[in-house]
Amino acid sequence: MRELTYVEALREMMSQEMRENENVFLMGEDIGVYGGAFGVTRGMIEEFGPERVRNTPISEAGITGSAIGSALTGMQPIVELQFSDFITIAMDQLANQAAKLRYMYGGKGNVPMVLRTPAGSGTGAAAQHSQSLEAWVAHIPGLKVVQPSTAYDAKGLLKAAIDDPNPVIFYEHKLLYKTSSEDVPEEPYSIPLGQADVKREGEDVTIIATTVMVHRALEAAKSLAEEGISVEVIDPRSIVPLDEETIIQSVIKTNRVVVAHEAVKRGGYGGEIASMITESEAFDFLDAPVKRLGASPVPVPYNPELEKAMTPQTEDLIRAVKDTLNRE
Amino acid sequence: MRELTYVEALREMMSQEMRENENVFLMGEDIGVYGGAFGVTRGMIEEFGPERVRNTPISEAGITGSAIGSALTGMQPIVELQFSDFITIAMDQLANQAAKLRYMYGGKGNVPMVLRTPAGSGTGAAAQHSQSLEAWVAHIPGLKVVQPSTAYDAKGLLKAAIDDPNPVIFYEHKLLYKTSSEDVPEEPYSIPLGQADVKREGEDVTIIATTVMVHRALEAAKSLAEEGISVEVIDPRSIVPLDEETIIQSVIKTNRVVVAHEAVKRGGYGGEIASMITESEAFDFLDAPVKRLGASPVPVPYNPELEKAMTPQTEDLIRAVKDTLNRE
Amino acid sequence: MLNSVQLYPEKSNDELLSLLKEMWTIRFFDEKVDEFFAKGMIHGTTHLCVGQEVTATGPCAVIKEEDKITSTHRGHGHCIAKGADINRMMAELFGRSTGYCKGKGGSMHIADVEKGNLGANGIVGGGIPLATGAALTSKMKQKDEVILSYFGDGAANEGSFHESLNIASIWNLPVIFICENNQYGMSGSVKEMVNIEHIADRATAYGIPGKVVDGNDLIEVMNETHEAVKHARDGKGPVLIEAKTYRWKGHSKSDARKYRTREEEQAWKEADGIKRFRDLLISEEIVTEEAADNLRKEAKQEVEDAVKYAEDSPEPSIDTLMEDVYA
Amino acid sequence: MLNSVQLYPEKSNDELLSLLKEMWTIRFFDEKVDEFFAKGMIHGTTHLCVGQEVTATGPCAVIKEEDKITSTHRGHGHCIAKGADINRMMAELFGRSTGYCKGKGGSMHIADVEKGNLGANGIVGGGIPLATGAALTSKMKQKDEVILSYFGDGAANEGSFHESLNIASIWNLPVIFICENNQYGMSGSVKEMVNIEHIADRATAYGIPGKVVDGNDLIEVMNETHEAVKHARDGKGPVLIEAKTYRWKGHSKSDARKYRTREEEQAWKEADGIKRFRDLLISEEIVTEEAADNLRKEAKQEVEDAVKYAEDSPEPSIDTLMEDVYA
Ligand SMILES: Cc1ncc(C[n+]2csc(CCOP(=O)(O)OP(=O)(O)O)c2C)c(N)n1
Ligand SMILES: Cc1ncc(C[n+]2csc(CCOP(=O)(O)OP(=O)(O)O)c2C)c(N)n1
Ligand SMILES: [Mg+2]
Ligand SMILES: [Mg+2]
Repeated sequence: MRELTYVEALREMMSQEMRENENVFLMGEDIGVYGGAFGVTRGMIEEFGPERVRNTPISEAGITGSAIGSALTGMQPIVELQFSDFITIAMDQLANQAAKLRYMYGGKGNVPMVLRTPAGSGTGAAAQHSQSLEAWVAHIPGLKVVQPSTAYDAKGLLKAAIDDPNPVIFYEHKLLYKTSSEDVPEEPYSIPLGQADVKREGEDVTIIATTVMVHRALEAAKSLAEEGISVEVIDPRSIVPLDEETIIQSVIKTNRVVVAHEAVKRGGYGGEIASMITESEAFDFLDAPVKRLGASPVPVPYNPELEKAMTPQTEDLIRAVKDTLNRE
Repeated sequence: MRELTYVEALREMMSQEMRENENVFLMGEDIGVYGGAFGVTRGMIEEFGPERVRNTPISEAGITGSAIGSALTGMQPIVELQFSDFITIAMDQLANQAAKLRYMYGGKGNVPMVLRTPAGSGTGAAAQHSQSLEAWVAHIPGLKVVQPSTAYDAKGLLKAAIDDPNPVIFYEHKLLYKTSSEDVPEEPYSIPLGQADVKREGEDVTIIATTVMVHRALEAAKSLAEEGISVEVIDPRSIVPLDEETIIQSVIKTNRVVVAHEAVKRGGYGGEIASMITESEAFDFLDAPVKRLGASPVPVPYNPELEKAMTPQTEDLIRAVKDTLNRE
Repeated sequence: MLNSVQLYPEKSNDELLSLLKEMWTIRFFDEKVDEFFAKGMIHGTTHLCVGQEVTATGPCAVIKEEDKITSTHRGHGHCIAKGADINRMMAELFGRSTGYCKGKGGSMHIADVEKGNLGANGIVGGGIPLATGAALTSKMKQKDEVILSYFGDGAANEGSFHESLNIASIWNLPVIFICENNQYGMSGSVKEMVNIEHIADRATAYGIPGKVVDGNDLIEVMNETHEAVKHARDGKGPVLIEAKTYRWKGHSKSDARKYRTREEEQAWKEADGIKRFRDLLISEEIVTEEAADNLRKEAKQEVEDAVKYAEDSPEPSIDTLMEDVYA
Repeated sequence: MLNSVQLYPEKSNDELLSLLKEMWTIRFFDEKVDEFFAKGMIHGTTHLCVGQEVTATGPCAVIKEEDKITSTHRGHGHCIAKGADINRMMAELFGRSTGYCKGKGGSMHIADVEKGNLGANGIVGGGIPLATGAALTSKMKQKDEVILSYFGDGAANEGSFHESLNIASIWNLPVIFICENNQYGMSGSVKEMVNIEHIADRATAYGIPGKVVDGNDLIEVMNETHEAVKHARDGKGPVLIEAKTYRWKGHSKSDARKYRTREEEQAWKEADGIKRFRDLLISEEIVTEEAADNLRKEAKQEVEDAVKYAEDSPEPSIDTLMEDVYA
């Protein structure tokens, strides 16, 4: 039993890769002696030096674009964007360059980079520092999108992301940084992208939840179990590629499904997952419409109670499961 | 009968507003003597002069941000972004500033601006000049999103967008610029945002289609009518706000629905619309799963045949309708 | 009025005293906020401008009420200097319904649009285009208003800085770009992040005047801003002013300040602009030591009152969640 | 070898002749493309560099094969100068499977990554960060490679320009930023869009050398680039070169060129850099008029052959649609 926090797992994986592979290096704002806004890279500049742990100016488009250029020419950069809201500044480089270069060039060149960035609300950072915009990047062919929910997954998925020859957007979650997994192997291990994890098995309803919602779903499942309702919790772990098969099989088993994410419901990736289920062979097994949970259509408010009210909480998941069960 | 092209309708509406309302002005790259990349503003600088038809440097973030700042202080700018793919460069200003200022400020201030921009493929402009990224902006609370499919709608929706006190992203379509409506009134008229248009009534299947897909849906409907299949075609016209009621009522009537857009299917707004239908009271009336059509998950290719193959065409719509009918 | 130095625009003794008091208010306000954060009494994050009071107070003191500013994540000082009510500011930090943003914005989003504070901004460099646009309004509506756009040294490396300065310069807009160069971004030192000595030299790239000022010298800051404002109001376009200053505290909460030395901090503290201005007013016999102390105490008391106001204010109702998204 | 002028690096007569021929190839290639577009024989859009051959050929002639370039939407010249096969280029414009991008990219996306052309770019300013990153690779892997980053005068107003030049300067990266100032963006004249005379003066903002060159003078372009490349290869960091040039044709298809006069166009055509270099070679007796004419004809013929190659090439199979998205 080797307990590690999410932050430690990320740091360990990056360090291990950097020891093994000299092409891997880090770029980002304040990732040097400061250790990054959330301390993920703390201590790394001491081990790897400022050439490989590159403190950058506050230039999100320039940093991201430089990383892409370096990836295209043989490096494997890991970029840290301090808050995922700032991806807005780098979207041309991500969506128009990184995602498309290989295709536009007819299959020549590739961009083996990882862009790590924390998303999510719950810290009082308000509207410009709390968004979950994974739906944007998931909509862009050429990008892969990963959302680890545990320290264990974070380590394994980060290895897969670094090893992947394509641009991978790696969403971390501020509320998860200090959470830990109890058994994180020291040796590097890879969790293939596109392989969902059944975080809890159940019979009556499937909850498909991403990142922080996985934990709320597990809490909801625990509480519902006391009422005799058996909930299966599936964490896709990566939304591109998406493990459709695991989801579909679960729905065929349970016949009811709730899709939950922290992102705004309107236009969130839950719509994709819900529609995919409906379009699949699982449709005929559905005893209730697929229910989506996501944030209210407002910018993230500062006040903690408002902030909480905006985002699905455990009780909302419990209610959604019951709604789904009460529907025939 | 006053026939006007989509381009002419847009130009007429902007000109009429500018004559009436001195706060309204235009900003954009090459909108002056060049008349804009697609000729929409042709002749306007001659009438309104360079102060109100502002040719800008190639600085999408700066232009958009300046427009927002001017809107916040009393102007009503209409920004033209030459290709909607370049919205990637302005996303911070749109999503983090324009969309959120009012909310962050507790209801003070507002941003009455319109950002007009052409989307879509079909012109051989390839991967960086052909995207349909409306799903991104539709996901952001605080923005409104309009997608006119005809000259008539373009004029009326543009008036509503200009008059709206909020930031409105107004998607035009390159392939529609030269299409015309037969009866476009000269006097200004407004089509409320959030009011879908039933472009064709039918009984057997509903197609919900946006922008260029509306025309393909109408063609499909015509062809299917010959086979005795009656198709209703609904054009939401704005996806935020979305006229859920009209859609739901149609589905309750037809029991079968196809949602079609040009944007990449994965993560496209079709998932939102399909899920909304499934979550509504229409669920119990559905005789088949909601079927979505969207582009293949690839960057837009240059070769015309590949480009066409990527995007749903009339035949794909016909096939989708039939699939939906053959499903019990 | 000052005798030993020339100040533009001239200020009466009362006005000079109120500038001194204002700087103390800014300092005490942020020190109080610091205390609350340390105690975990305030949610979220904040960025304190202790040490940067002069660059907040000086520029705002030379503009008219109808002129406007855009501010930054480190914006409490700008906000106070533009005339905000510290009760409502503190209430906002407490997330209360009486706060400037009804509790929806917090430290990084305080704005007072009607009064001409177009808002703090959580996006580094995010406010620069907004200021440019506000200046465009002033020009197009012939309002004769000038906009001050505050941003940091770090922000000067964002594309938005470049695009905005270019736009403002070609359109001759009445906007003063004020770079508060406090030597660091979050941790990145300006020496590491910029290859020139003065950010003001970037003005060359846009064909506009660039000025370097001592950000601890209120007189110099006011005089240079005054001149820049005059330039802008005369239709001669934007000016870039770089004020050399220092944030005494860490970047935000939990900053071990490993990227700089305690000696460097000490040296800057000794150059304290508030003390300098206070000493000037005493030496000019505009105020006695004692009267100055009283002023200082008043400022401190007002901050305490603001805390009380905030604490007594109600939390926003959950029903307000969905309000204020659209106008 | 040239006698009347000093050229760095020195080039043999054969090499000089091949530079002349290359410029003709570029011109004829783009004139041919123009013709096809006018006839509607090619899909999509294109941006011709007729008149800008010197700025394509010159810089690429002073770098090594393993050095790299990033190009722009107006990139056929750069591509040819970096050694591309015009058959495969023309095939790409025809959307054929034998094209550089198998018909998926078209005019705006031709690349030859292995050969060091990191690609044209449809996004104005989009390639500048990529070049910066490629230079970072060179530095980190100690490859001794230099990257040329081409972009236009219009692109110099994008945030990506600013951020990249700053990054390259603070990290001392071996990248030469080459601004082809052809006086206009699509229609916006540099005089209207920039408030300074020379874009090269923006180098000041990053503490790097900035050079203005006559973009119709191959010798000057080569010499200055050579010096810049040396500077970069010596680890002294980036250089910004601005070459004054002109695009003879409209921006892309259907450009009425209302934003400029026919006289201005004529004046620039008279300064034609190809003719100037040809005349120099003749006056130096490196080539006779007749031999020059033959070279010219050869270039023209090769373009015709490229057309033939393209026309004879197959369309890509529809099955390739889904290929090449992910590696
Ligand atoms: C676009 C963006 N990038 C990064 C951040 C995170 N961040 C907040 S403040 C800050 C440092 C800003 O430095 P500077 O502009 O010098 O202002 P200062 O904090 O020194 O006042 C950073 C990196 C942000 N808020 N926005
Ligand atoms: C980000 C972006 N904005 C706008 C355009 C449309 N556009 C294509 S080329 C061009 C002009 C570019 O001017 P310049 O950089 O001077 O290059 P030139 O065309 O003169 O070679 C414009 C506005 C684009 N492709 N990308
Ligand atoms: Mg700073
Ligand atoms: Mg140009």
